[in-house]
Amino acid sequence: MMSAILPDLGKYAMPVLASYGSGLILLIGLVCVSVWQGRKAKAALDAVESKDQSDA
Amino acid sequence: MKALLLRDLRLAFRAGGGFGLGLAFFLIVVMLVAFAVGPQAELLSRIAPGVLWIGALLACLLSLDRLLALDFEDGSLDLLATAPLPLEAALSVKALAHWITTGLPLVVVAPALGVLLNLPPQGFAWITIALLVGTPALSVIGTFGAAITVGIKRGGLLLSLLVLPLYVPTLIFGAEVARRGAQGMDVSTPLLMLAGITFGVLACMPFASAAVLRVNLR
Amino acid sequence: MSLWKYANPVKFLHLSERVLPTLWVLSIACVATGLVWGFFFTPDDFRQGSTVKIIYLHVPSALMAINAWFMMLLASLIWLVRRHHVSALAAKAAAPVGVVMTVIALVTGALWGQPMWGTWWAWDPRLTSFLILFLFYLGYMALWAAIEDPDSAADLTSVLCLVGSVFAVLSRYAVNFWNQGLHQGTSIPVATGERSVADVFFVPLVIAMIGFGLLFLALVFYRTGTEIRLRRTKALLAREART
Amino acid sequence: MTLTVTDLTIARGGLPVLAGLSFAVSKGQALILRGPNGAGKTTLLRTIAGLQEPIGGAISGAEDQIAYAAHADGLKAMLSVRENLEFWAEVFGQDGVDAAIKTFNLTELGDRLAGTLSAGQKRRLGLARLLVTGRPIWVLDEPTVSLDVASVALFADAVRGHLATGGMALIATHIDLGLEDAQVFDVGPFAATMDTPRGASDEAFL
Repeated sequence: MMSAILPDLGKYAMPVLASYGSGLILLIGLVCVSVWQGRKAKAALDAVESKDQSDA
Repeated sequence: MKALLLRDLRLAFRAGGGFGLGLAFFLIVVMLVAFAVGPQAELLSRIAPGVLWIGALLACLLSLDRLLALDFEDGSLDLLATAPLPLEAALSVKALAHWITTGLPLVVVAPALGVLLNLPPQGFAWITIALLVGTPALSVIGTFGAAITVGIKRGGLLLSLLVLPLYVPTLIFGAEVARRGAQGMDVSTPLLMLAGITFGVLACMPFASAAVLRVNLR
Repeated sequence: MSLWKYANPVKFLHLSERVLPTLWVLSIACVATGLVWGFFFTPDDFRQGSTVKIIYLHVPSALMAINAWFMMLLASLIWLVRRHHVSALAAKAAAPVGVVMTVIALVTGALWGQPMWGTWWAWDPRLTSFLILFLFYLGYMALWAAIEDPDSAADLTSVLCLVGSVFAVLSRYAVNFWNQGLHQGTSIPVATGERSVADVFFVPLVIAMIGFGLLFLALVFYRTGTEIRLRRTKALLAREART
Repeated sequence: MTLTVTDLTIARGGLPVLAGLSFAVSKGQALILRGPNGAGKTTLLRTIAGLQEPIGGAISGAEDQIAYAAHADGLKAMLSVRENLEFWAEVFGQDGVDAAIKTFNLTELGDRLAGTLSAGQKRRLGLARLLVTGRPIWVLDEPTVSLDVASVALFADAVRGHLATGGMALIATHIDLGLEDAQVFDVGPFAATMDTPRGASDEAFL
């Protein structure tokens, strides 16, 4: 079933798939963590700024 | 400068146990390695140069976090920074004091521990020379690490993380001198590189150390 | 002179808001194209079999692992000389990206090494250098995390980056020397980018490399923006506490 | 020779604390700094001592002229009273250790380890250090902490002696030292306000 999608990797299927798997997981993880941190920072800043405005 | 050197040495002897602690640690490392890898003389003699270098590295690291932290806590560093002595010179002197209390004793006893590790006879001179040339660099680089982490609470672990990678070139060339010497090979290239690193570090590192210390004092 | 105006945090945020969408799309498109092309549409190497496909992850990530450190070095120098806050924060933002790139390079290297050399890890000079680079990244990030005052942290990490760069180069030579000294003449077939790579492998590899470069840029832009916002939040709160 | 501070703005932790400070101290004069806790007196003294950079304004006449003493005395517990002083005397290229010991009434404690002294005795030793620096400008941060009345008088005498020989003193303190013609400078009115401009690193992000 898998062979329909994946090319024939021969006897080296494990290392190749593991490489792509781990590489992609790390990359996607990095992007997700960055975006999550960015969102959090933005929200925190917005909260402080809006409080600033209501004070002034 | 002499005053600072004498003070640091005197303090090391009165409070820190002087040469004793570093040496005891060095001995224990060597002994534990022997226990860990087994008593085969042939194997021990092959790894002896490396073990002695690792022991020197760790013994040096052990006392680094107290090198500046004590002076920082009691305010001496603030006062030294306002004294006529340039901070670069003060840090060089402190590194020298550190080397005299930890590096130099290790150089002296390394041959004795070489016996425990079945170091081949022709290796004794070279391990001593390698340590003599290389350990000053360990103290000077360590002073930089101590200066960068001086304001940080529980900076000891961070200090190791920062300093140990900086020790890599010294370790590689130093151990290579000792290993080649033990095998009766030509040591001139690694010895020159080791001396080059030590002199380069002696000349440049105090400026970096003083720069980071000034940042930490402000 | 005009480039320096983006050293102002607000201007930088505006700039990054303008270019980031394009950068994200381009970089993800390039990475995806390079990897999909490499994975599905390249032939196996006659000697290395399908493991050659690992190159599309391994080489670009290794490239960016080193370039990220260069970028941090440059940014640190700019901070030390010109005191532009954005520069210091950009260096801080780049470090985690560099770490991930280094880890990808190491992991894929190990996975590639296992079938080719028969071992997960060999103390090959190049691999060893990456391990050392990884430690430098960790130390650099740990130092950022340990220091409270942002200006002191920027100063200290910048000096560390400078000193670390010198020692990284020294280590590279030392490691070369060390391994050669140990086993004379053993050469491990590490694929070194274009030199040994035929054209069929070359085009997707270049696309992947460009993609990783763009992705690095996008991440650094985005993360620098995050750092600026965090810093601004802190500054606003501190001002509030004062009044 | 005069210590002149012109339009000085100083920051602590990236935020300006004092702004627009100007004063001058000339030979034989003492200046007492007053102000509530957290006003920035310590920061001001550290800036004048050269331990941190001001974010605006100028300090002249301070270079290599200053003996600084702060909350921490920089004493080594494992050195004797005399050894502590001898060390600093040598660092500053001076002698006069005996005179300093006598001035602060430490003669009987000369050979005791500094670590065994009481807090007040330590303080006296820390202040005796000023005498062996040979520096004309004393910059002192709360010098009388943990001193008893008699010791404060000793200290005031030492300051008077220093001023009489053409020295200067800049002292942050809350108590009255009984220095006859010392000027008093209140830093309170110079507290940095919301619109204190420039320099502090947070500024770039506001």
